Amino acid sequence: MATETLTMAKALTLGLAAAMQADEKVILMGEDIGPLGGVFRVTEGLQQQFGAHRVLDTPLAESGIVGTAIGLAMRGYRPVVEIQFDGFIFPAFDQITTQLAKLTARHEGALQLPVVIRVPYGGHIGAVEHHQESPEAYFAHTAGLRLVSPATPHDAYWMIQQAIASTDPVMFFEPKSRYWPKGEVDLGSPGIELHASRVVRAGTDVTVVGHGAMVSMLLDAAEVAAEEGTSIEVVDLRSLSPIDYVPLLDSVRRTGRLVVAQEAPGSVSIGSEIAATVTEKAFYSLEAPVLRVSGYDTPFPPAKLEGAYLPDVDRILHAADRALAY
Amino acid sequence: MATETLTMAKALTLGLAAAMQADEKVILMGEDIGPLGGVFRVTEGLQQQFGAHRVLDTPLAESGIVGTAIGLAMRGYRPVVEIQFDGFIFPAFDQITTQLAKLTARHEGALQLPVVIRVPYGGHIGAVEHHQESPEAYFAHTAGLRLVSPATPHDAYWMIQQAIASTDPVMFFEPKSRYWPKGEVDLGSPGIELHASRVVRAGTDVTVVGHGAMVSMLLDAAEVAAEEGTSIEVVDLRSLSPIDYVPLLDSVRRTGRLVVAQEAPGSVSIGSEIAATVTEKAFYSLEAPVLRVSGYDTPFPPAKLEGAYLPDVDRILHAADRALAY
Amino acid sequence: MSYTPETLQLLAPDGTRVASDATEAYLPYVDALTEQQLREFYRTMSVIRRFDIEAGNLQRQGQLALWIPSLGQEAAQVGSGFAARAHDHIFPAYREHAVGHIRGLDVVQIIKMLRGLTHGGWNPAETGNFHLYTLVIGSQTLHATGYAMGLRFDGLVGTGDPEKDTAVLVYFGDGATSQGDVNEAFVFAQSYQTPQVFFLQNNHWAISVPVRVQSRTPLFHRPRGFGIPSVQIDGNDVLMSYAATAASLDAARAGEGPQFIEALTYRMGAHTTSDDPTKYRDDDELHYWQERDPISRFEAYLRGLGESEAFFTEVHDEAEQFASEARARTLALEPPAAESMFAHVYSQPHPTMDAQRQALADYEASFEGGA
Amino acid sequence: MSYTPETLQLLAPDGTRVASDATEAYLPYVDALTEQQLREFYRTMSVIRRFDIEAGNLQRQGQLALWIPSLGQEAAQVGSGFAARAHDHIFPAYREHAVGHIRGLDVVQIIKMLRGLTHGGWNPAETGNFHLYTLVIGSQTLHATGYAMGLRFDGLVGTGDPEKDTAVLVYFGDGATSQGDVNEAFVFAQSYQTPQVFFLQNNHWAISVPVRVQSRTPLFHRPRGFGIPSVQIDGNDVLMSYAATAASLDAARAGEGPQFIEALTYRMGAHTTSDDPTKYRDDDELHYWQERDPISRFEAYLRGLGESEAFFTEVHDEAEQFASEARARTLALEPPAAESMFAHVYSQPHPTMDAQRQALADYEASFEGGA
Ligand SMILES: Cc1ncc(C[n+]2csc(CCOP(=O)(O)OP(=O)(O)O)c2C)c(N)n1
Ligand SMILES: Cc1ncc(C[n+]2csc(CCOP(=O)(O)OP(=O)(O)O)c2C)c(N)n1
Ligand SMILES: [Mg+2]
Ligand SMILES: [Mg+2]
Repeated sequence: MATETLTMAKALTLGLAAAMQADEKVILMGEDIGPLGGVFRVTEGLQQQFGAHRVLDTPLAESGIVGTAIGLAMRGYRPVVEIQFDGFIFPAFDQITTQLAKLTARHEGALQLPVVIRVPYGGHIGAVEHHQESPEAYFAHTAGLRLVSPATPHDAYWMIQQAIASTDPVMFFEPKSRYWPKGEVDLGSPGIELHASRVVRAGTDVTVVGHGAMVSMLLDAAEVAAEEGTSIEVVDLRSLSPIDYVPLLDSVRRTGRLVVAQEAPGSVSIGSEIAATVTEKAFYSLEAPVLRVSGYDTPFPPAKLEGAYLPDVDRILHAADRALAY
Repeated sequence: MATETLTMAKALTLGLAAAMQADEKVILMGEDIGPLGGVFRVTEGLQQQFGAHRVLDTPLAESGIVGTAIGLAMRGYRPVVEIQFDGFIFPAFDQITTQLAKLTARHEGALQLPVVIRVPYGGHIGAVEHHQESPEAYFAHTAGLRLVSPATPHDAYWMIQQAIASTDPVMFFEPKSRYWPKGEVDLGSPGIELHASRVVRAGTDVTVVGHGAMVSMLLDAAEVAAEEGTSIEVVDLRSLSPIDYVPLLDSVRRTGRLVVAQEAPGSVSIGSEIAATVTEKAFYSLEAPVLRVSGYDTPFPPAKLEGAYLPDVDRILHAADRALAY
Repeated sequence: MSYTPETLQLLAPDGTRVASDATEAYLPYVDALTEQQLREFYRTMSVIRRFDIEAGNLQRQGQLALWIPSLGQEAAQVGSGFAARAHDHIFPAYREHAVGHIRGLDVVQIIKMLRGLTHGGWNPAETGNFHLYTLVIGSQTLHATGYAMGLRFDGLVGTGDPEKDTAVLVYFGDGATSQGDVNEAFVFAQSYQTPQVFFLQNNHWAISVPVRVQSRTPLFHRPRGFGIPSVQIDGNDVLMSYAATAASLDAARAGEGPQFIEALTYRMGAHTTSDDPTKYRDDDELHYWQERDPISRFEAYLRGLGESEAFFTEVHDEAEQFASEARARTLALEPPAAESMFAHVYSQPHPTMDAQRQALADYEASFEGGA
Repeated sequence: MSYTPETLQLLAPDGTRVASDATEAYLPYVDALTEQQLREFYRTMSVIRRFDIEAGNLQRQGQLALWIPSLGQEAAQVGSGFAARAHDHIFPAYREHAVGHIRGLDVVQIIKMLRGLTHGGWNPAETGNFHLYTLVIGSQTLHATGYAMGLRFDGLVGTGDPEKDTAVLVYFGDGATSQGDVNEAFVFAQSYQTPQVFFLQNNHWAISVPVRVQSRTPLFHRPRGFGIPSVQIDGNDVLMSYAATAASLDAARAGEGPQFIEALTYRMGAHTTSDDPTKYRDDDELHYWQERDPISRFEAYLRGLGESEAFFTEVHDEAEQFASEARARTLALEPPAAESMFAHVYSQPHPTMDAQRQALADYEASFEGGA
């Protein structure tokens, strides 16, 4: 099948449509996902295509949306929930962590809960409070959930379909600043499984790892570093829970140095976990401590300060330099 | 003033009473905290003593309790909220993380939010689902909150008063398996500030750190290890956010080895953060990676399995041995 | 917050039938009940009460972590439980032992949960569509509503075919009405016009908190503000509980949207075995409700209908038998293997689970090696 | 979900006064209004509408991240805003620019927030007790209820002393009524009988979702089920909005417990400048509401009372002036210093904030050094 050049938003639309086509039990639920097509237009046209019973504009209540999605999954549906913005997922936190995440265990496997929760997340879009957060750590600490985040249109197209096919709940984090840049999508094959991480640029001096919107920034940083004579290997995490440590540890064993980059605050985060685990598993290979580049441990600041708050190419390079200085 | 021998539950009752006596703006809110005195009897007698307007049996709605506590704090009150059990805090998650934690920043300092949220937490009590969890990582990842957890009746008595005196929101984690053992309480002086950690047993071979109910277990482990010829230094974290790293780094620089113990699942947890930070700050001192002993990354299992799920003396010693084997 | 002029009732506390204009519409449901069914009502209430007492004893003897008594609420549960059809789905809170029993749930499953062996662990497909208990107050109301949305999307509402039309029956308590989730369930249910009956057991207490703290207004007024029709019934009257639930389920299945029943009843025992009700409530209230006991009331009614002494003796013996079997089976229960905690966190293979299962096994093996 | 026979109204869309039995009780409030006050209503509505348009332009010109128009909702806001006493407390959602203006909030504070310079950042003690905007739908209703609980605990209710008795006025939208938090606010408000008025601006849309998705039943029925009295008013009638709010606040301050007003109005513009309403609603509806415009209706009323052309010209000029000043001050706004993000996360010193502030400073200094 052909390769197409698509934005991530469009790739997601097509991925959702493909999943809905393949299985009539797949339904979409959320706020403003019907005629409006979602505030990011990811569900654009899908209500027209599949009808109002498969693309539901729900009442404005996140706990209600996730709670009823659980009930629908019990009934055999595969609900795909859209949370409008990262910062609005918290009213649903109890239903996600205490019900959705635990119900399969509570049923001792007699019940599967194939619910996908799509969360547009992250900064770089200059938006007001609650619209630029990166809440993935909360869910990565929660057993029973799977977490993934695509960095490219290709991955977005395939990973959303793989997530919907999963018989476990999947939190699907969409890096909203990457909705619009275009990329090649191979419509024929995903090429990689949902929970695998991937080396997206080979290098020898230092490894940097990140997910979502961070990946393109890491690649930019690697480019700049290369001009300055430093060879950075870039790993796209892709899956945040479980984390596929194989390529990462491989890489660290070669470079001896690791920088983890994320938009979320650093404390008690995925970055902390990667640092702790990689140090444990590759202790004798590390020439430097695993360094983290992240949002500060503050609320996401007003938009005009996001440039200072969020990791950028310079901060990534600065951390790589620090790692190399050990 | 005298020293008394008290249970932690009773020390908390007295600490709450002292705070209420000292400041009439201190009020208690929660489910069943009035005539019943709370399911753990921590507020026993306080409604009789201070009246129904200062000890409120609220409607059964955690978001409502925290949300109205915020409003009361805006009005100049100092609400102390009791969440009945760890697993029931999640309906209030949005109000805690998105409102309580952020409102001072949102007001650019014009508003202080002296709200304390008491959370009986942790296992070892053989109770049913949702009654044995350790959710502190979720809050430690959230900027704007302070988190503390006493390990002894003395600390409980003083830390609850210090928490209430704080002009920032404090999550106060009470290790429920430690409610009943008695300990000495110096009613004259706290001896240490709210956010300080403390070496509670000196040692030279390996450092172990934990909080809440874990501390007495770490001390037990150190005792056993001593008999076997290994000298363990034990650090009581006391404050989970911010973490006071000074005594810990000091200790690790001497022992070269660190084990972090906690009841919570290990992934993306306080243990991960300590491992990452200590490794970064004491890289050249570490003879072994920081090892974690924790609950597994599963939901808290049925009570009959808690013995296998929760860290115990043997698992702590096993980790210490592993650290020493590097 | 007790009986009001609006409280629907068919059996007075002394076991005599009462009639009113308001209950007229419900008579066909009651009239259609066979003697056998009436006996079944009595039998189930009696068996479950006896079992309930036994389970409380087991807890006191250290065999259970906790027991949650349903004492006093048997009529509300048995009437409503029998009103559901086999293919209806039932979402309980955590006190609906009688309903579970009616649906075919082995009560030892409840024992296992409260002994600390499982978190529920039964398969609703094998227990008459009786779903798991939910301990987090109110959460199940949204699951029920979602399930009912699914029934509607599946076209199983208002077809007129009794084999097809299906409804959901969801239980919750007076304390639960304060939770956001329960009110959101009302919102979704009315918005999607779900085939669903909300069954509120107002047992007057949420642990130590009296219902007036949750609401100064009769709780059956609440759903009306959401556009959900409601009735308040005498929940200690098994006939009324049956008839109101049957009628509401019929309406729901017929496509008339969600329905709501507030059953006034009373938690005659402690909240759980961990609770001490003497701390917060007085004997007068208990006596008031003891005089309105659901079982003795129904016994009087059956006796009035001419039921034989032999029947009551038989039920008594059956109840004893049931309880002692439950006890014996409880004592024979084995703890689960430690590695079972990794088994169903995910439905598909998961590297963290594999690694931690292995770590636990290695750790345990290290002792055997060392010994 | 438009006007019903129960909708209270004092001014018809053509600006003539209407009377009914139901509105009789409100007449004293309106009769007591001076000419000066009526002019102030008009002036405020006009100034805020003009400002609103200017802010939308500023957004389109890249000066703001977002604008949230209040176009069409001026009567609901201005009537209710003027009804509050100086010492009452107001908890807005995020669209109540007119109310803020009335209370003395500098509208450039709103601009700063939507330009991305602050998350609000004003001090309610300096803005007439007009609290911060809350962007998370419904959260503020619980804060308002807690605040009102505090007023009651402080003994500032039902004393009969107008200097003392205080109430809370809280705004929220039709979409917000579905949130658990809003319904929990009703629970707490009725349980504690708070001195509080819930003011629902039903502008018929929650972004693209019509109000019928949230509720098939008129929303002012909802609070009644919780035991909270309510009225539905024509929210585009500034006199009715004023009178209903004043009467409800009086009742709340007098100790009659929480009150509820549903103001039927219409969001005539986009949800925000990010929104495109043509995707989901048609012109007919807009035209229907344009004919019920709050400002032209009130202008007609004032003209009917004999107001001079000079007054309208003066207001027009003042509105232009107001808007152009707001523009000029917007363009002069400076971004905050980066380290300000660490300043108020905690109210007391915090080692993490100190360390990260220092790290940022060192990092920035490293460039200067390197350059
Ligand atoms: C979210 C949540 N908060 C608190 C609790 C603790 N708790 C267990 S039962 C209960 C009272 C429930 O009262 P009600 O809904 O009336 O049901 P009942 O127990 O009377 O049947 C409480 C507060 C809980 N299980 N879940
Ligand atoms: C908890 C939450 N979910 C979603 C959103 C996104 N959102 C912003 S405004 C809005 C619609 C609100 O509608 P309504 O309450 O009627 O107020 P209106 O905007 O019409 O004034 C939505 C869904 C949000 N701000 N908060
Ligand atoms: Mg109850
Ligand atoms: Mg609206």
